[in-house]
Amino acid sequence: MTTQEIFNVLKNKFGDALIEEKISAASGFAIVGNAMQEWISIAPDKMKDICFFLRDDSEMQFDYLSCLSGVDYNNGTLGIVYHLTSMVHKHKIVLKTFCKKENPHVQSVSDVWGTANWHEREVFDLFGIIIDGHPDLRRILLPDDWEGNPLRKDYKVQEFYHGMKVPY
Amino acid sequence: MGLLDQRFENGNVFITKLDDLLNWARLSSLYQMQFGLACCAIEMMAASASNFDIMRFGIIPRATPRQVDVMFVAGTVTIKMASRIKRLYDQMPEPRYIISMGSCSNCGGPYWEHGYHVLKGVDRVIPVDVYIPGCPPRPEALLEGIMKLQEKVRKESMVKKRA
Amino acid sequence: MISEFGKAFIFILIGAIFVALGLLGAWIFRPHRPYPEKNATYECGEEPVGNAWIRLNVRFYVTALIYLIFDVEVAFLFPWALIYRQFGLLGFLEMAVFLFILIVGYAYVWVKGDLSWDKPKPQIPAINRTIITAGRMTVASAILNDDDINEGVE
Amino acid sequence: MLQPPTLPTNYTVKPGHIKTSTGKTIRTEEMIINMGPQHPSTHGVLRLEIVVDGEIIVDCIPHIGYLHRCFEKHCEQMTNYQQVIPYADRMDYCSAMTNEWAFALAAERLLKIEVPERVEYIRVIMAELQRIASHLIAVGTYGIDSGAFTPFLYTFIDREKILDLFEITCGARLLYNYIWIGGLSHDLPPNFIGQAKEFIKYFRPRIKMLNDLLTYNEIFVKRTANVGVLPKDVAINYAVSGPQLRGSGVNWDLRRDDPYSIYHKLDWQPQIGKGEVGTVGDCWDRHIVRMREMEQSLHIIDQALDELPAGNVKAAIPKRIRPEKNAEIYVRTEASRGELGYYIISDGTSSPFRVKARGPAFVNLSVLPEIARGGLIADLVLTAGSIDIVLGEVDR
Repeated sequence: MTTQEIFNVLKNKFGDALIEEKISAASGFAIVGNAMQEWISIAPDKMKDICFFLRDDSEMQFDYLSCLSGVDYNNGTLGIVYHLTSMVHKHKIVLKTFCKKENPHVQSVSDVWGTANWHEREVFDLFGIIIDGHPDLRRILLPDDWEGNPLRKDYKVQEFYHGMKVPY
Repeated sequence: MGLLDQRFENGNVFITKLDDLLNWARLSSLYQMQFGLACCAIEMMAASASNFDIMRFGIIPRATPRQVDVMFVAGTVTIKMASRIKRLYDQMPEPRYIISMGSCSNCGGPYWEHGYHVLKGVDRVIPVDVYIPGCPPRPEALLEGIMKLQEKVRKESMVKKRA
Repeated sequence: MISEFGKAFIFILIGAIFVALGLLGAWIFRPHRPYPEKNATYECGEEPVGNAWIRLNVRFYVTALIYLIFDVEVAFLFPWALIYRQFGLLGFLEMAVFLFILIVGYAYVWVKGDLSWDKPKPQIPAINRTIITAGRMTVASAILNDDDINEGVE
Repeated sequence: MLQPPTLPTNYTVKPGHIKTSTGKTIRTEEMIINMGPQHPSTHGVLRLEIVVDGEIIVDCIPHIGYLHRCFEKHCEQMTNYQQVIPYADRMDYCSAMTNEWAFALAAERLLKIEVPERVEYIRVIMAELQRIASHLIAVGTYGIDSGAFTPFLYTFIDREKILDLFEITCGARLLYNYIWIGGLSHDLPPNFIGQAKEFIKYFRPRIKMLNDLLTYNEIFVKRTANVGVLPKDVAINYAVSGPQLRGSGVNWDLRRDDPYSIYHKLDWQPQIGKGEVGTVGDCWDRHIVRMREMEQSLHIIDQALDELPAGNVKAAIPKRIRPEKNAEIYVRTEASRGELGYYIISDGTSSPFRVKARGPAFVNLSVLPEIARGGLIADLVLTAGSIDIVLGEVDR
């Protein structure tokens, strides 16, 4: 199934409230993006139900969350990109959610796919996006008392950490 | 209590002969801590395999720091790891030596500029005896580093204050 | 003339001296500079977490006791085994009775299950496929049947 | 001096109980032990905080990040896409060639570059040689984990022969910077094909000997059968990939299911675990999948060497890399440990806007707590070893 068909199924299943929500991301909602990769934009607090549906519906069966990556769009919005694959039907899809940099909140999908647990912890660790409903939201890569989220564009390295000089 | 350790101001015949014996014993059986960090650890494993075989220098990997003389810091020392390396260094018994293998542990290596989480050189945390350049250094370079350390151990003495 | 025991004593003496020399030599030459970080307990480079002074499972203690009993039993067997020929049948029966009593003890312990170390019971993980109420979503029907995925497997 | 045990946040202690003969139950406490950053069997600086009741593992919490070298931050600071490749090398330092190829492939698809046929063939040869070398490290250290030291020496002798092949082509033993965006840095030296053929002839019987030495060894089988069983649907839910996924019986190999390069032209078969010794998806299955994959790789190299076309390897290397604005792509390849994917977003300049590296070892490791519960500590050592993690890729 191509992205367009999946989008139609999602639209009439979840109604417009879920997807129509205009988020001031780079390019509005629904199927946009260049020919290389089409993606569906989804509201950050509706992720879980949609993902449960995507995983358990018989035509779609997106049971393989291949990659979950955080992105800082450098214009005040943060985003999470989900690359999903179905092993049974062998089709792929890309989902995106956007949230403001002031209160970055996204709903967790770690109940849908087990792998999202660590990916979301990494997004929280390196981007500072708070994942609601995550069972164990801690920093995964950096030490727990590290200041700041390194992969944000406006990140300044701290001068000292436990008496060790960080920059060169 | 080390009865004779650092007790003498100036050497004499008996002490120098004793020094030679002790140093020879120490340098020909440097036990290595079984501990690798990153890519240099793979080269260290290749060095301890049969092609390069550092065991002929008497270097046997030991798991705990209590039975270890030399620690190969092989790989990138991140800041989260630095306190652990300091603790491992502290838990090693005296005459202990550190070989910093690879440019990551020498000075931060390729991660010196943008590596916010990389410690720029292990010598910021523990004193290093021998630096081995390379990324990763070839096993032959590791062998040469070991020989350089052995020369250093050969010249040690119970007489003068340990620097 | 040194008696048999004299020879054995000299043998023990040399052993003790040899060990003492080794330890003394090491004690004299090794540097000794303790400080708190060095004496901290080693836990793979981490801050030692938790303490080992806890109430362990009792089977470690029971197994140690059983080992002790049978070790002492073997200790009795050694001298007997060297010269049991002189005792003839009576000595043999005597030791058989001694062994039998201990075998009964061993059987008792075995039956009671004190020797059985606890076997690993690995818990095979499984995902909880949530069946979502039919009203909002189709019931989870994504059962991974084998032929879908493994087509083309010879 | 020892402070009270700091329990991990989401863990509730489940006290173990022993029923004595008189019917009284004695409550035993769990002990928290650190299989910490410096441990002979954690294949690098991984810390496993295990909660143990006697010898049975009640829970296992991995702590990673001890080798986090800020790969993604480096990609954004590099002035050119080509400069990212040496950093991609150092991510999974056991199989550097497949890392370079994954990033180069992603950048080529972003820039819509067509690579000459000869480069495709050489890349397949190099990646498959690297897969064998990486599996040899995995098998060798797995032998040490299960107590047998000699397989480590045998595998590293064979691996040195592969490293010689790499050395005569790109000058380096471990991290090559050989596959550039659009082509290769050097062409094959004249004696490469002969030496590679010689290696194939030498190595085929060695795999059989290694199998007899380790895989079908009675003790090894008893130690690994039915240990760390990963069922199929849990493996898919945790997005596990590579030999670990195929070991659980899922027939999924990106070289065939998400085809790239010339794998469709070559005849080979992905290997999956069938539970010959224990249940499907146990440690032994993951091990035997790696051993059989080495034979398949030899078969692939053999065909690729025969059909190697002529051509200039540097023909398609772009002078100036400037992808279009807001172009983004996610490309995934089958590295030695599993699905290695790069998600690149470009902002029109010559330095990438955002690169996300999806490392297989990071995802494969996240399933360890699930399959370690209930086993012994010795089984945990083998389960962690069979996942074959490389900490450079776990922590990126």
